[in-house]
Amino acid sequence: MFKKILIANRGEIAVRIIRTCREMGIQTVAVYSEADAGAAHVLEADESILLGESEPSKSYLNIERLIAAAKNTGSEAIHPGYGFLAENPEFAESCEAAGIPFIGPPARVIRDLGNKTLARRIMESASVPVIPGMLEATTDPSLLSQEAERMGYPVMVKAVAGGGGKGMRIVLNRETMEEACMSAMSEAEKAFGNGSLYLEKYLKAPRHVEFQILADHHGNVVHLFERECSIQRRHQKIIEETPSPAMTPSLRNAMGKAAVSAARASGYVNAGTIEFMLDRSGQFYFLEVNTRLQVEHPVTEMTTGIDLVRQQLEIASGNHLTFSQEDITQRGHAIECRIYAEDPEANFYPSPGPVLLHREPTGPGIRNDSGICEGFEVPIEYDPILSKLITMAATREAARERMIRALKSYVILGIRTIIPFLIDILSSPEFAKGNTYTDFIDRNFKNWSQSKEDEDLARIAYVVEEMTYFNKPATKVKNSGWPTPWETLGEWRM
Amino acid sequence: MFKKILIANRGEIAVRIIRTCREMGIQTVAVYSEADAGAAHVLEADESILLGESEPSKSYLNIERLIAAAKNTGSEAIHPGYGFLAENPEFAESCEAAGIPFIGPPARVIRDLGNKTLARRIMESASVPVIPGMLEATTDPSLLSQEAERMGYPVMVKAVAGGGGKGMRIVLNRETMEEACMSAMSEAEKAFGNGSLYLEKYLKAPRHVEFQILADHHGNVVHLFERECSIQRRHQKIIEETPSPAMTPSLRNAMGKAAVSAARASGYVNAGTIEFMLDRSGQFYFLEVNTRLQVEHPVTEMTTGIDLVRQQLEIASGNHLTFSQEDITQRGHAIECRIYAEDPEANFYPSPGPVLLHREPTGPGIRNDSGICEGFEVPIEYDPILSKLITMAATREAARERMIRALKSYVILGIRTIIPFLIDILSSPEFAKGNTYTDFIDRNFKNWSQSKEDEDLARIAYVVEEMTYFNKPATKVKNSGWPTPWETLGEWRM
Amino acid sequence: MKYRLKIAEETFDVDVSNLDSEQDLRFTIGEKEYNVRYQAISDNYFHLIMNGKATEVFVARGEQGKHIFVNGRTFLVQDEDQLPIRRARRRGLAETPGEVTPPMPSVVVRILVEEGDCVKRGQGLIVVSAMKMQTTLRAPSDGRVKKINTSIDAKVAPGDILVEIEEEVENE
Amino acid sequence: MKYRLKIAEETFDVDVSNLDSEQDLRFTIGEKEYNVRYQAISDNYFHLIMNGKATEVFVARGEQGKHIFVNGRTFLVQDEDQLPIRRARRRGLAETPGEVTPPMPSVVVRILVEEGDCVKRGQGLIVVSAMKMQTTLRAPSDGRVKKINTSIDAKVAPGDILVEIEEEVENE
Repeated sequence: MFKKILIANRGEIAVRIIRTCREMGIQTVAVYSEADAGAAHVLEADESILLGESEPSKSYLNIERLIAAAKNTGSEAIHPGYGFLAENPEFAESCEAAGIPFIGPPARVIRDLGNKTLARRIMESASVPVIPGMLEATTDPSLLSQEAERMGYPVMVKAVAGGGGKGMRIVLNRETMEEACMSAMSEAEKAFGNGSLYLEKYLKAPRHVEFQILADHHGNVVHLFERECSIQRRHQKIIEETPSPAMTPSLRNAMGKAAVSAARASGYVNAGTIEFMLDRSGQFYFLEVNTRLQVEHPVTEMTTGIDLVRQQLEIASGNHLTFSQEDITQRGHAIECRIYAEDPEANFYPSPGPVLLHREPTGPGIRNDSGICEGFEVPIEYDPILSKLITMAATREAARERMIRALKSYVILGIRTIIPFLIDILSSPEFAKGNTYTDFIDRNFKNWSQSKEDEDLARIAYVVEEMTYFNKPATKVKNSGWPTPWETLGEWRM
Repeated sequence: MFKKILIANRGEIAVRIIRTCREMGIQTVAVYSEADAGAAHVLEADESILLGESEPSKSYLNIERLIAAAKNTGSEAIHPGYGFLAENPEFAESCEAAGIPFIGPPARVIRDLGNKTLARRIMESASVPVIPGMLEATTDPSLLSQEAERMGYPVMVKAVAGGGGKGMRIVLNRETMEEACMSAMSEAEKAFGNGSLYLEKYLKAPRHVEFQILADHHGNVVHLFERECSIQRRHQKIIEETPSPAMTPSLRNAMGKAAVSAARASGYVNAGTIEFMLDRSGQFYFLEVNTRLQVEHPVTEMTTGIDLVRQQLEIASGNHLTFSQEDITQRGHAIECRIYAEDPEANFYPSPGPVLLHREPTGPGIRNDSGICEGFEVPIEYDPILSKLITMAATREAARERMIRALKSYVILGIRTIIPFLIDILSSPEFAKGNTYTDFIDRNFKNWSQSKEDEDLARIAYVVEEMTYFNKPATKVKNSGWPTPWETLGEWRM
Repeated sequence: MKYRLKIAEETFDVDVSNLDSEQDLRFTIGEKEYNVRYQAISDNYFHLIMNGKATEVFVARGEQGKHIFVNGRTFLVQDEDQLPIRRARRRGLAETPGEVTPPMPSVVVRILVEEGDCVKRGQGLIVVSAMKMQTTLRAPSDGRVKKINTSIDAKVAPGDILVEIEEEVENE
Repeated sequence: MKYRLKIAEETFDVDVSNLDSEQDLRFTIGEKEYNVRYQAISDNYFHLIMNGKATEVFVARGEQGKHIFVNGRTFLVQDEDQLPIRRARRRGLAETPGEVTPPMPSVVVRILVEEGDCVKRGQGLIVVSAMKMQTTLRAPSDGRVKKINTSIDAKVAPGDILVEIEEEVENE
């Protein structure tokens, strides 16, 4: 096993990787930009290396500096996390070229599967069902429009190099097609350095169901069951769970087999996720492969009892999987809520700024993978995920109730988060019934706004805080303190 | 299901019960003594009732006041937690008499099993193996000495009403017998109101292995596998785990069956624990039944996925168990460390006082059941358990490594805790090998003292804190603030 | 003691007086009355019993006011009498016609027009980005771009006027 | 800047000076030297890199000094020059012969002797209790009970002299 690895990421995922490394006795090297000098992943790592300015291209996306940092610190492998360079084949190649194992699939596999149209062809050859769509990407808007006419609106415009909703647009009619293509192209160019787009038939309100897979270097491939990720806003997942409320044992079996076939067909190694769309008739279609650890991997960890980061490290260091498909069991139900720094009272605009107070929920069946700490200034430059709150219980209903309790006790002050929105979603009858389709938010929470119910309590709290602030007992340590040399003794000690 | 219950306890167990109640939509009534006005269980409950002065007999042990509090708040049941009145048959009877269900076994069962010699007879009649010992308790030291001569030293003197090491003494020879009996009697009289003692043959360095059971009102009894609780100091468990490193499938099966027989023979209802001694040859002996939720119940919850408090509530409200023995599976490994307020640098003397800072460990596979919060003054009057830290992972080794990481990131300042001691135990080769017998501490950590390794770092931190305390930037909110009416406007608003 | 406390855009008069004990307060907020018993657990953590109902409340002092957590919701509460400059903190499009301000702290990534350009209502003027989310600021009305007060990569905040539009372009 | 910092019963001289930047310090503690880079994350939370090794440190100011958390261990660190009264904080039996003080904050539950009694070394004098743990305070030497300064249910702390024993009882 590696003695030291570099984590080419930031935020909650870097912290989460550090934790497993520490448990395995692996030293960790954090990297950071100027904005992140006081970030949680820097504070928790054994070493940390400043990459450069806050702009991602000068820090977290800078391959040269990352490789240099790994070499200078004697790191024996690089974990890319998710986002940033995690699905960038040039990065994986650079690591390989530098003789530093990349903790993920081989560059070739990332490249093949990152090319969405090539990925489709691979899946078709392995008899994995795919959704109708274009097989070639282009940067020509008129070609895209022609294809859309042929396929029939609505269509989905997607960046060939995309992920996480970036460079993705639903287009309902020809009038809005051109502008959608232009803006998606520019977004993709900016985010991935590649503006090429392709089209897919748009399925109305399917479910988004994905399968976690693990594959070692010795040909062993297993799946770790599904995750349902249908609750999305602006094409970003916000709530994920497992098992999927839509799943039956036979469907699970069929999709699991398709996921394993997909992994085998692409020569997959390490942890990955096969995403499917599931329509209401139980038909499922291959969507894409995420060639990295997924944001929502904790729900799988909690229901299977398997630490996926540990598995990634074992696989990358050449070890065999120590379990086969039959050994993997799903038990209980887990739900994850992504805690985004967005202002629910202001159209969910991003809400960077200082974390003045941070109290995490605790207790049975609660896990919080956080990337922030009190005193940290959440930067404007990066993803708004602050943390991921996961609850697990014996049943979906109990996990749901537990999540509501956990959300209601999760204190983040100074910046705004979507916690109030999440509480209302989790508390809704439609969520409780498991009616989670990709149009869930539009259908149920289109014009949501935060309840004013507790405003008077907040006003009361304002006054109470004011009264105690100026009435602190003189014995209270923080205010009185004992005299210190800085106050009483001036500079005689110097 | 009940709409509202009263929790006749304090600290972490009261908080833990409140959490499950909240998830089930059950309102909670906390009770508290004067010392506990700002305690976590009071802060988290929906309502709270002051019982009286801090002395337990005037508050948490006062049956009359508890019943009155339940009646006055419309509580539909009473959960006793562990300790205090949890195993007091008079309390269970008083609840029954007041028409308020007691969340635990019937008073008769508590009384039978609480009488250790009667419990032995019940077990013998059900062919559950018992340890050689006296069948009658007494307050006559000379009778006890006679019995000890007959049985042969070493013997164990135990309080008939005891539990948690109170009123218990190991006596190695006749010279120390009388004093041991006197002090055990006085301790038992004080703790349980009953000074009667009995003797048991003392097994040298056995393992302490117990089985969790659940029994409903309809004759269904299941066990939820074992817990190993051999690591004890002053007869108090400090580390528990499951599965037991000593267990084999056939032994587990035999002990599980014995536990279910024990429960059936006593007419058990609700959650309980059958404690056994396990000697090095694989022989096991019935020790006692704990007729309540056990301190270490979380390790069972984490490996079986079953919420025991939820089951207690379901059973007490008359529902059937929804699973049978075959449905219950054990997966992964869980370890619990009890975080006691004791000073590891001062002979583990109790360390009550103010909690100045509290940062709980978080992340995958970590659960912390805490009963304290920042700003709370841990009282001198009650048990020193501040919280219970539990880790779970796929293997014992991974759970152990996770526990070390968690302990090293658990910040409690203001009072001293045994965390440094726990870290050293978990890090020891003997613990790693699973050589956990009841003499573990004496054998491996008899003369333990805290390492001085980080003292210079602490001195450096002292100075760094001093420098930043007086060099805070003027923009820093806490110090500068905006002007407030209390400062700038005097009393014009009054 | 009287306060005027603002949450979002709404201000209410808050009147507080002590009852029998120091920890028992009576509040009047607008039309409503509340009996409150409070306990300060730490500097930031309070336990309130309002009309018999217990709640845990967290408070942090920030630059713009107090951030207050109640039952999973957070509120920025400001004392009207303490707001030194009543910054027109705008949400969404500017209220003042012709002035374009970003809805969030963000970085300018593209400027789509030049000073002097004629623009149509709804036309994109500036693209800002925060936390990987891009937002196009659009013309609030037809008009001519009078002034651009920002540049690529500038950090901007709500209330900053990035573009000024002259509305009277009827005769062109 | 110099300090004399005490942990448990040991005091060391600590000398600190600034290196090139404000966040870089050089410490001399006893014989040892350390280069330290620090970052204050919040009032209580610091990130230290000592001779290249990173550590998270938490500090809380208490009545008797600073409580400091490092790598799972906690230390009470006191500035010798700031200790207003050098309380002889005793651990275990009293150091002064004949004076009996409790080892922990506790409550007196039993008094086993009366003033004037003759006692043997090791004989139980007083039983105190804290957090359900009872401890018997024993006579440090043979002698006669000169004074009992406490009573049942009294709250007592280390340093409080509960019983005084006269040693010279040879001639009785």
